[in-house]
Amino acid sequence: MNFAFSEVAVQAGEAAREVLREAASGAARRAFGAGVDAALWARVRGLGWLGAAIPEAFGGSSLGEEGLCLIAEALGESLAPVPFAGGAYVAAPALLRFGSAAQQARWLPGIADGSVAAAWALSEGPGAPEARAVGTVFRDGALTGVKWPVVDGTLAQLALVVARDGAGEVGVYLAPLEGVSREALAGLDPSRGVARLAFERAPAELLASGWSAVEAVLARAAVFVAFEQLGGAHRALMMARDYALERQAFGRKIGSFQAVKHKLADVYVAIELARSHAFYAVWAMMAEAPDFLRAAAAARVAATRAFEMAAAETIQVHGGMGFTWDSDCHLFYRRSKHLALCLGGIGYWKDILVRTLEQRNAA
Amino acid sequence: MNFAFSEVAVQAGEAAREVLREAASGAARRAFGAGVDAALWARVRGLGWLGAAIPEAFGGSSLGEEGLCLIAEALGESLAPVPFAGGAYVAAPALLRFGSAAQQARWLPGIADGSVAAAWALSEGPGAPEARAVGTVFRDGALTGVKWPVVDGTLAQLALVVARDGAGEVGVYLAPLEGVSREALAGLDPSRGVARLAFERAPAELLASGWSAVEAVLARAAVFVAFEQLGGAHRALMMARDYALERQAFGRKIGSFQAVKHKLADVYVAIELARSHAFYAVWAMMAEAPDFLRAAAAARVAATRAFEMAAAETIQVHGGMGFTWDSDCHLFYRRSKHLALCLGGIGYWKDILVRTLEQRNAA
Amino acid sequence: MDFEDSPEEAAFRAEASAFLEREAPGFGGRGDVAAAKAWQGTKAEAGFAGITWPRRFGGRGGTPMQQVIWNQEEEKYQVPRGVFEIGLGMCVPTVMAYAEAAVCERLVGPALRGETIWCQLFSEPAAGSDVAGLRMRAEREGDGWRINGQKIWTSGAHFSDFGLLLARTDPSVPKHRGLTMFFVEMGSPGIEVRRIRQISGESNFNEVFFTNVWVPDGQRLGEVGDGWRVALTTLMHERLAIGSLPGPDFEDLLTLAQEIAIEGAPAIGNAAVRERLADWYVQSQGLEYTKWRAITALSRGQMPGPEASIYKLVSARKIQDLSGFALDLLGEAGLAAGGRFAEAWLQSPGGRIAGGTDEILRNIIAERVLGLPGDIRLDRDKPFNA
Amino acid sequence: MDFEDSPEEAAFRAEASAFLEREAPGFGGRGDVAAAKAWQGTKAEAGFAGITWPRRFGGRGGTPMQQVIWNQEEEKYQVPRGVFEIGLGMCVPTVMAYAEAAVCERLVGPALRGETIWCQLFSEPAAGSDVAGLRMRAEREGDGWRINGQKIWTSGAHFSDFGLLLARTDPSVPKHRGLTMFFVEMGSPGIEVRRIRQISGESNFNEVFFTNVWVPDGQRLGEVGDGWRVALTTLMHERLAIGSLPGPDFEDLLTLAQEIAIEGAPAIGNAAVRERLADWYVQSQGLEYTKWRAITALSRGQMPGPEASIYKLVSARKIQDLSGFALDLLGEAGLAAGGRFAEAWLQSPGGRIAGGTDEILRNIIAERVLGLPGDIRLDRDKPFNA
Repeated sequence: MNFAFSEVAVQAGEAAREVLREAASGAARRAFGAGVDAALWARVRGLGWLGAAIPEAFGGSSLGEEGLCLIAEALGESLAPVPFAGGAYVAAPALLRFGSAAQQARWLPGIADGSVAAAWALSEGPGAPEARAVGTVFRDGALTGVKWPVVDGTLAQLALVVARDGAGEVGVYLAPLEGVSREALAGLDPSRGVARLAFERAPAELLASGWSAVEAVLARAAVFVAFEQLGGAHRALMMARDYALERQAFGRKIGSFQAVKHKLADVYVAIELARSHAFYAVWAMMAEAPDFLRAAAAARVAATRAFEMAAAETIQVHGGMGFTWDSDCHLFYRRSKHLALCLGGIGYWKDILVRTLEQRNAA
Repeated sequence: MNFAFSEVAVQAGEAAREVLREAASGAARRAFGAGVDAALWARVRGLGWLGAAIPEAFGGSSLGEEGLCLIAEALGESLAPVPFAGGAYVAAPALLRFGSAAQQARWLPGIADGSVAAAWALSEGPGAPEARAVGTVFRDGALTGVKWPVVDGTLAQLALVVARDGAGEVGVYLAPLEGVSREALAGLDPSRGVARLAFERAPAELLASGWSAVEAVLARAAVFVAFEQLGGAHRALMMARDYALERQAFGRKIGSFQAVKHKLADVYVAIELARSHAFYAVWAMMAEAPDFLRAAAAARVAATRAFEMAAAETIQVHGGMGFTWDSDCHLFYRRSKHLALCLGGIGYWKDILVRTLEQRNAA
Repeated sequence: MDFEDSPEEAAFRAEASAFLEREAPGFGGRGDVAAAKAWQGTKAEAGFAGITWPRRFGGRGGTPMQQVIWNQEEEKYQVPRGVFEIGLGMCVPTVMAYAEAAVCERLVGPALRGETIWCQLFSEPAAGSDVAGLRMRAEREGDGWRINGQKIWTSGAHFSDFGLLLARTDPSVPKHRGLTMFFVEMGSPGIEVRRIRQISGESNFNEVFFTNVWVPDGQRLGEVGDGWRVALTTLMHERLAIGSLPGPDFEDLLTLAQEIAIEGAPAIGNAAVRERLADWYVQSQGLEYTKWRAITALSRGQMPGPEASIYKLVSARKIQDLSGFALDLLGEAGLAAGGRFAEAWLQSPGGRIAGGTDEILRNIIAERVLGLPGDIRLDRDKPFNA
Repeated sequence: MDFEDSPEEAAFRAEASAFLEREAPGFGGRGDVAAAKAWQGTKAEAGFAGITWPRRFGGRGGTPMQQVIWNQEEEKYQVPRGVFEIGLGMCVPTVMAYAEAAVCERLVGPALRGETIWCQLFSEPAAGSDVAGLRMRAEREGDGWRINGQKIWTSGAHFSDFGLLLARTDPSVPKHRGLTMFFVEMGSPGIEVRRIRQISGESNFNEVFFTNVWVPDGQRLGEVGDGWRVALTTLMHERLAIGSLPGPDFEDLLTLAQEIAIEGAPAIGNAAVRERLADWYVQSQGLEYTKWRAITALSRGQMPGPEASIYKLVSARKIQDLSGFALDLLGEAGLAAGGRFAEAWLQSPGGRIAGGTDEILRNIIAERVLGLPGDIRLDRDKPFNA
């Protein structure tokens, strides 16, 4: 049994953490309003991380999903404000899973080198992901409809758009974004950009058909995002721990109070459970295990809860300093909610989890 | 504004507490298996508490609902194992609300003096209270069907049975229990008796028609039971507090550890919120306020949560001693679940609560 | 039990209500300091400021119950009054309790009429929950004191005229014993106020820097070294103010759940949503009824106890959870959410900290209500500068 | 990542599996002590007892990974083995670490072969979470010790042959320094064992009373006064045993929710039920995967850390909540519930206490994993009898 990451993946993660320690320092705050730190993005592009799970034939490094997960963890830990997810977590896995040779050849190299930033365009407003809420239509080779919010929608070159064809069948479409009207929206996490995209007979082509394809794309992305959440949660916990060891009140370190100790112990437990789920989910993804969807949902639920809890309680441990603008605490708090919502809220994923259990029992 | 109990009610409650301090001491344990402590029951009957909310014309003391609530609180605090609820909380309020003059005259005096112990017979097995689950039928003046579990079903003289008439309409029926076959069941709280009653063409008469009448009976009972729960919760909290002030570990009182202090603070908060809801609910019952059903549901939800939490955490504070048979802790733990289930589980009541909010908004 | 006014209460309510109906609409919805001052002046003129304060200071000499009735009636209008809560609720009562008559004469009237605003200068960067650990030094100089140091989390310092100041006058004795209370004019040379920006982007608090600020000894409140006892008076008044934290409640979530769909049906039909609504209803409405119980105690001449700590402990956490859950219901759309839920979610961490952290409030309940022992204190008897 | 055995592991698994297939069915479902002893003897004879123990004591001299593989395979059969967990898992390893060769020679073999059973005599009525606060006195008498006092929570004392005993040999020094470890024969004159009945009605624990029990000095383990350090060895072995708490899990709740109806439809369709199922799945399965991570560490020669404390902390509470929720779903019928959920609900409070309370486990995580300070200890340097 070997329930651990390969040496090469671990090294890739550590290298990423090393680079980001300096390169991403302060970047999230600098990106406020812009939704991206251009210098950091250029750096990240240059390092080839985007292509970690893309075959060399398409310009990737063939490091594999394990490596990409640990890079994602490092990105989460550093709150890197870069349009990484849409290409590396959503578009590339989707293209590799569902794309034609031509589609792969057209898009993967650009995603791998970062010249094509991609965005995931499913949501059309409030509510959980579901087929019946998709109003965008695909007709005569073109999309018409309004998608919002779309993460990195203002700067992406490519969108994966969920739309409905003439027969009413839902599918995922590849849509270059030249000429598509975009409006930046104010985001809960201003270090990440969100937009409203209005497609009006915008050229596009089918990538994959059926709601199950949408779920498959979401599930793959959820695994990588879970690692970003783990990274963020771990960093938030360490910030709280360090502060609790430094801050004095009532003549002692606040970390010596059980109220603080037990709070952070609970956060630690949530993170470790989430980490274990995330490990299993990446294995299930690579092994194409039959329970992959359930594994991804469990990882998503656990990691979302862990990061949200860690970020909120880190502020609490920091006391007054924690809720000031100048503290980094709120960057984690905002990012925790951003990641919690970006692929659909936790209720949606809990429902998937139980649905897969029911299906297993029915089988 | 006067959001407090009348002086006479407070005195009745204190007198009850005073009596029970001795009379109920050890009674719950003695009642194990029997489901009742006969000596205590005789004493309680003699004190007229059963008739607290029954008019003098029917042999009651006209103390009123406020007084009965505070007596219920004292009974809960002392874990009194007596068949009090079926008559005082369920049957008497139901007869006063829905009964004909003849029905009131026939049954209320016996309930008031305890010669008639009454039982609530709704459940026919697992699940929440609901009309469609009622299989017992009323035809030609008689009931046929099996009810379980029925609290105090082995010893009651009268049951309020929920059944369905020939037209399929659900209602509450008054059924004397002579000749009805009864089987004692093992209960989660062995200090309270539960039984299976098999009605086979057992004579009965209609008390009230419609599921809304069932809900009205449940809601009234829920208010009084909430006070029993409050009494139990308060006592469980005080036991934990006292033990935390006495027990030493690591060279100090365990009550000086924040893990214990904050746990008990949370229990206290839950109890006080429940107490406030229970206060409001009894007022709403007496005032026949339009939001009474919601008030009763809220009191039931809050009190159930408070007692269950207090009972469980009291064991935790007592440590090893807390989970021994000889400690009183488990008597509270068992009783907390008994009271949590006896009028339908907490999920049922939460649903009623939200339904009444929806109805208010729709109005 | 009844919820009717006594005849006296009804008469007062009628009087208050008539005044408000006449005067309040002109101030409705205004949030600026000038409007607040004008509204306070209008109230004072009509005898509705300082309802429980002595008549000699311009108060009404009324009962706590009248204060409650006034609050209930005033809350019906969106009048600006927040800027006076700390000054009139906590600072000036401390002045009245400890200052000489002449000083009260000079200070209380203008404060009551809204001509001056007070702020509270207790917390410091190294003394938050542990206020008695503060470091600001006040050293004797002639017939006054020379003050140096920094305060923080001072609401309203940037528009205040006076501040209630707790400073250390003797660092050689244990921490609680070396403190002394003063009041200071915020315009004194050497005082610098800097706004603090919070997570939400708003600035409700300040840092206040003292550099060689001179304060005459006549501005001392209570004895030298007795400042902690004076501060407890102030903090007791804080706890008496059973305020309400702003933020969305179960009603707002109910509305949202009736609007948003889950699997094609309104979210309100979803049992997981219903459970949360029920839980938050129980919390919110339970706090409301608990307030009624406190008011009942007040009307009988009893003092509400530290039970009031329940209010903030429960509602601060509830607002965080409820607004976060609302964002979850919005799903991806929550990413671009402005509005009530997003704002509340961003402000909510502050609610769990300001005015007593969750942890301090649990300690208060455990110690003062349940009688459990205080945390072990290694610093209580040690000289502060040891 | 992969979940395949290495060739060596696969070979061992095959061997273990073949043995179990042949021998285990004869012991399936039996819970009595005699059956347990016989099964242990059968295992020992075949070289499957004490897999990681040295060959000189009759062990296999194998790897921790082999132990894990054995456990995985043995778990597939309902063989009786619980009565040996404390003795072979905690007590005898301590004997091996501290006793002289001759003593080991005499004790270890019989224990391994299931001929003797060991229990652990640490906790006392006044020393539960705070084991080092124990009072049992051992006083020198001739070439041995005279022992008086009471132990409690001793699993299996009533059928044990030996006990590992921690006693106080010097009350004049600070509590951790005055302890000494012994082993005792449970049949010694002066030892009385009384069963303790738990909430659930079962008796899994005992009180053990010592009245002038004489123990020769040769039964001392480690130096006089060094008992706390010896005990830590024992307790470390306890933490290494990542066991599982018995009780219903989300699978059982899933089944129940598919059987029970809410408003005419299976409860599994109810979103509030689904949310809980998801939450408990995340906990249970997360613990399972965490165990895999620990096994991976073990297979690489690393020691699993105090992270193992997670296991009991999460699952004890989960069993209480889950079984209580199942009763709630049953509604009134839960009042008369026997069976899995009711039993688990009654036993669950013990799970949150025995083997380290929730609170102690959180302390362990906070201190040993996160490096936060220990609780303030006023007793650490004080003589025990001060």
